[in-house]
Amino acid sequence: MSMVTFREALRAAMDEEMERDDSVILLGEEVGQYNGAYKVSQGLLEKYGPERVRDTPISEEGFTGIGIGAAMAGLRPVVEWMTFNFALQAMDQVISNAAKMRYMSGGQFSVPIVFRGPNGPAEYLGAQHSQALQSLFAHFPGLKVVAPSTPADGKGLLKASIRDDNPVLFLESEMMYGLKGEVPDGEHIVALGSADVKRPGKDVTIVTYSKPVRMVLEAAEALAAEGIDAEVVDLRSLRPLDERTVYDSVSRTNRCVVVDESMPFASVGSHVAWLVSHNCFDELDASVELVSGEDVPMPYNHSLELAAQPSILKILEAVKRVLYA
Amino acid sequence: MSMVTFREALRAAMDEEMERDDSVILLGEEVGQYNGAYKVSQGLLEKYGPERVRDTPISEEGFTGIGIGAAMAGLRPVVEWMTFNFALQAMDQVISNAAKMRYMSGGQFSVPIVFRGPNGPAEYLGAQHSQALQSLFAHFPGLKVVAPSTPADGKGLLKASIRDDNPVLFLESEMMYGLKGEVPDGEHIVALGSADVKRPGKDVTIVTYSKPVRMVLEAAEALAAEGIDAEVVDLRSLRPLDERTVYDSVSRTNRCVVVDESMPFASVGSHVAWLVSHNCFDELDASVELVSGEDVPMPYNHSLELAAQPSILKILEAVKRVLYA
Amino acid sequence: MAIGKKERLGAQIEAEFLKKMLLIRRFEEKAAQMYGLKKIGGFCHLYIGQEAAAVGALAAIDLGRDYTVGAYRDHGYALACGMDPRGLMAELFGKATGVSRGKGGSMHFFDASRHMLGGNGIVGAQIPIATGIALKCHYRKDGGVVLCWFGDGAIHQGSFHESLNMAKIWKLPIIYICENNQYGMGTDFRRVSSVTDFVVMGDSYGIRGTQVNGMDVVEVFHDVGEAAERARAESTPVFLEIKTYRYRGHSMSDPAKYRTPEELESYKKQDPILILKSRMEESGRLTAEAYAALDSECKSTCDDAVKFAEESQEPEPSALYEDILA
Amino acid sequence: MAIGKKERLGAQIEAEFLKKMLLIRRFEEKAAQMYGLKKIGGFCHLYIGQEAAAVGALAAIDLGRDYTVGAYRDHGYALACGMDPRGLMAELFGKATGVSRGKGGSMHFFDASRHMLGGNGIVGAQIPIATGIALKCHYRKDGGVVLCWFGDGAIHQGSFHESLNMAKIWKLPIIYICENNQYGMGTDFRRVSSVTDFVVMGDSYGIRGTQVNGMDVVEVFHDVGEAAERARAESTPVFLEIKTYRYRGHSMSDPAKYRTPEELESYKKQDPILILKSRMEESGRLTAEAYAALDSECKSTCDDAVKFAEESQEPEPSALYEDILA
Ligand SMILES: Cc1ncc(C[n+]2csc(CCOP(=O)(O)OP(=O)(O)O)c2C)c(N)n1
Ligand SMILES: Cc1ncc(C[n+]2csc(CCOP(=O)(O)OP(=O)(O)O)c2C)c(N)n1
Ligand SMILES: [Mg+2]
Ligand SMILES: [Mg+2]
Repeated sequence: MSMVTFREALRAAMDEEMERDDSVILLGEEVGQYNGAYKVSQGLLEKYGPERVRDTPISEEGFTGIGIGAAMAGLRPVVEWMTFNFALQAMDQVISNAAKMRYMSGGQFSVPIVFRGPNGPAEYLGAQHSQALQSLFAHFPGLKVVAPSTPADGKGLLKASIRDDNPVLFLESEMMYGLKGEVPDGEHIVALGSADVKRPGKDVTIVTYSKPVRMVLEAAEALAAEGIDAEVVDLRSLRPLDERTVYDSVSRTNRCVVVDESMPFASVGSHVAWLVSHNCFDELDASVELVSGEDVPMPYNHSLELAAQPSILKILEAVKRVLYA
Repeated sequence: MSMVTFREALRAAMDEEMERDDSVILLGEEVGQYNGAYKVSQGLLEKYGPERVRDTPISEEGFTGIGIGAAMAGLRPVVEWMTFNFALQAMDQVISNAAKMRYMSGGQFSVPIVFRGPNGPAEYLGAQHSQALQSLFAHFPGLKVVAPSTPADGKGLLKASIRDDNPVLFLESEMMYGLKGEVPDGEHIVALGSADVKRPGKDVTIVTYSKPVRMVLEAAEALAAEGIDAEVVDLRSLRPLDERTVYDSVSRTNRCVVVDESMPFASVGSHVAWLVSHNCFDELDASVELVSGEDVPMPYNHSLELAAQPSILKILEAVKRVLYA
Repeated sequence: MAIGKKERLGAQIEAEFLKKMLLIRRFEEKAAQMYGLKKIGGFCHLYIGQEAAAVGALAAIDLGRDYTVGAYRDHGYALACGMDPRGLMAELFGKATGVSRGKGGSMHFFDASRHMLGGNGIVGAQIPIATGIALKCHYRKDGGVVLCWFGDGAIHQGSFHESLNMAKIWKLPIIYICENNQYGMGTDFRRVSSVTDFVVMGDSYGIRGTQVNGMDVVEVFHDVGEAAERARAESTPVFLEIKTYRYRGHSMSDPAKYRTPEELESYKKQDPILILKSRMEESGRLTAEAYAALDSECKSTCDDAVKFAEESQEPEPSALYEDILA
Repeated sequence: MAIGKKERLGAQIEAEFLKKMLLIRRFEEKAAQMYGLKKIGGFCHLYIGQEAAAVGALAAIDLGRDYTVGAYRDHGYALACGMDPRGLMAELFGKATGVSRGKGGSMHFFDASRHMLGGNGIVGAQIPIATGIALKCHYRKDGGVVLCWFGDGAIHQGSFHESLNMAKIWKLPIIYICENNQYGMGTDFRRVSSVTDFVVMGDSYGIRGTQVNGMDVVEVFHDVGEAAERARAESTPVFLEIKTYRYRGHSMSDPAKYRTPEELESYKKQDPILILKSRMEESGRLTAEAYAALDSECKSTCDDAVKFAEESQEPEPSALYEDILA
């Protein structure tokens, strides 16, 4: 075990996979000479050279599609989107091509590619730069969508994503890059599609993923101080979704709160809340609660920006609602 | 009242609004000389000329953004996307600009624009041309999303959309253009945000919208023959969503099935199912059922294509599940 | 095309060109007929009139190491690549024996083994894909070049601009072919383009462009061959505009009222099959009997393909959930 | 620029240019200082070094009927348009008195009354928007022209290509200005562009292009003025590349290690404020005292703006749900 930052864990994952397999290349804006807008790819250009670590022009639709073509032809590109916000310009390539190529070709082609970068709100960025866009991608079969919450999961899931033969959307967070955590030494892989109970508990299940996991764990401690024992399930992967782990937990606690930083309407959060409502209907002692981002574009002002996001207070209130406390 | 096709009703809405207000213009591929890929705009070029009915190159991102700019500057463009599938190339303009401009500018600009065209599966079109993409747009505050099911609603909602000062996504369906229905003569406006009970009933609420409404009404007749009296709520508008009408109905029937042709994950369908599960928790005698499109890309083969969509049989089964029948 | 090249062409390859063009023509006619009988549904974009482009170009590269990627009007490319008409017709019929297991349809022909990577229904979306394949060739230094096909309608898509720039700065071996059949659906290309000579559009990327006579299969063969040599040797993108014409409507549902019968007739006089046939006949390399035999061979190949498609099974219901993930 | 024009410029407008450039410079320095004090957060892209572009260009049009639309490096445009430094600084502070009610921040300055339509954080996304505004001007025949600003990084976006083509075929009165400050974040524009002279990129659309010296405000004024006249009179798009340079990093968090100190120093010798100041001093139209007075006036305007921003209220919590729908 060593203590490393999220950023270092992701870098190690790419480094190890590039070392292991020369079909892995990295593509994106500022990933090379600049060492990455958020320094995730620091040192990789120096180590692997410009053929494998390729700086692109600002042409999201183009280089996203180029990655997909290269993947169809046998490479394993990792495409860094400087942030997921900019991927809106590349949606068509991901949805019309990457997600459907295998199906449309009757199984002839696989598209082993990873799209990664920061997603979701950071600080003071305004409406265009703060979006949590996972729901748009998770809507589509043919894609995998992964969202780690710790450096260890980040490393293990990124390595698994790079080895996966399908297009994987890998969601990071600007606010998490500097956070430290223990990462197992040596080869460390976390299978896609496995949720993780980050905190066992018996009174209520809190289902979440990505950046909010940390906040939920803090909320769980606060609840513990009040004698409420919350189980925290970190989905880690949204597609495929490990429904089993969630339902097992809810069938023990009989109460569920979903915490998701994306906006509520037609979201991963409301979908998971619906799945639990439906599939645990007979086990639930209270309606499932959803703590989501507010249904607003993100404002620049910091107080408003915080008010637009899940908070410990909102989580505590939701838990108390499901406990009728 | 006159019997007209959906296509004619939409055309009349545009015609009347163009007649009434010279800031209304129509923009899109083949809308002019070709009279529209699906002939919705037939005759409008002849009547209003090429400055108001403008054929564009195949440049979805570009002409979508051009419409938004024109709207910010005071026009009221109607942008026809030949199908919503192609709007994936224009997502960034809709999400980053149209949806957020008012908010980012502190209320200085409004974006009175309508994006319309066929959405959802038709026949034998394959994965790239059959998508029901409403969930992607409905996710975003700042947009309105409208989905009529009858010629009368089509006309009334399109007129309201054109007059609305916000960006409106207006979902049509290739399979509906030729269907006929009664449309009130003279000025006919349907306010955005109002659901409509298309069939009153007391045993179960079926919530749906757009093309599936027809199928749901047929299913309701089949149920009636079995002595089951279904209430059919047509949402008509997904954003804003008329939750009141839905909850009122469910509080009377105590059972609810949601029917939505989009794929299930993070969808309008699962969101509505979640809202009902949550907000009618104490009134529900059974878990809400969701009949959605299957979680697959759309296949070309027609039997598979039909199997991928909601069907009367699937609806009947779902209704019987909520009735424990 | 340099003078004299036509003459140097072997008689055998000429005959092959003729046969492939005829096969495409007859296949498309059969597809149209089957569409009329509702054996085929949805969008079905025929290649009739454009046969010389696919046949000449694909004969000029080596699909062992090279690649081809195109749009939805893909029957011609598929046949020119040597894909089996049976699997193609079965795909149009949506049968399990179709090249894409009946899940793709007309717009989504693929053949991994022949390096035929689409078949793409979104205008312009194949241009970055093709560029990415060229990136793989460049990275692997495998000597491969990529043919990237798109129409006069697709050239106004942002993906064209973005791809050509990256191909140039990265020195990717790719031939961008704008197959200008003069219409994008009902739109005359001159109505939506700032320039009528697309070749100038390569200048923005320092990419040399050439116009190619798409009605003469031999010229296409030579010009694409030269382009491929250059792309391969210099590892560089090349841009070609192949001037051609489609006889039918955009898809089966288009009556093509936006053009005059005279225009259509004038192109039929330069029909690519007619041109080659006449040239071969005039120089004594083709007899009327030989042509008739060739034609009836192509027709029976297509009849056989229809029979195969008819007799093939529908996909199993379980196929709905297959081929989504690897 | 035609010879003699500089001379014909009135002394008054020259002084105004100087003042506006100085105001931008001081405003940006103040913004940087406030960023350091954490009064401002997030992305903050300073315009220092580029002042001549915004000031010269915006003086050449009439914002009563004309429009300007730019990207996220928008402080300079806003000030050049005559927006109040108080409202701008308050916006940077996220206060309710900010021009966008504290909801936009540095990247989202707007002023509907001054026809300043952004402020856009997505590279290239403002190009279609600006083109749409020009469509409105053309449709309404209101004599308006649009300045559409974007960087050397944005020119590789598909939106550039799509917009210029439509502007040309529809004869829209718009001036596309590529403000080439030589870097897109850490990327030297020569590393990601197939051509180094962007002006050739207009050829793809039959749009005439000109390179403009962005370090001389008077040249910018004249060249944009001529372009605007042409765009207005002929109802046509025009394409300008304004060559300029940014002194600071891309945003506040960028140490700008990708360039040499020598390069930066060489540009500081052609500083746009310095150039104009020297010219005015040499010809006796500016004294050292007058300059000092001007400068201290700008500084106190910025101090006042900071004071205003400091003392302004935060938005009410309810503002979160306002301004979403009209
Ligand atoms: C992005 C996108 N927009 C619109 C369409 C609808 N559409 C299909 S083909 C076509 C015309 C394309 O013309 P061209 O590129 O010239 O190819 P051709 O049909 O002539 O072979 C259009 C508009 C589409 N498939 N994709
Ligand atoms: C679509 C998109 N991709 C990436 C970014 C991140 N980004 C912000 S500014 C920038 C560089 C733009 O450079 P340029 O156009 O030259 O403008 P300058 O900053 O020099 O004014 C990048 C890559 C973005 N905002 N939008
Ligand atoms: Mg064409
Ligand atoms: Mg720049």
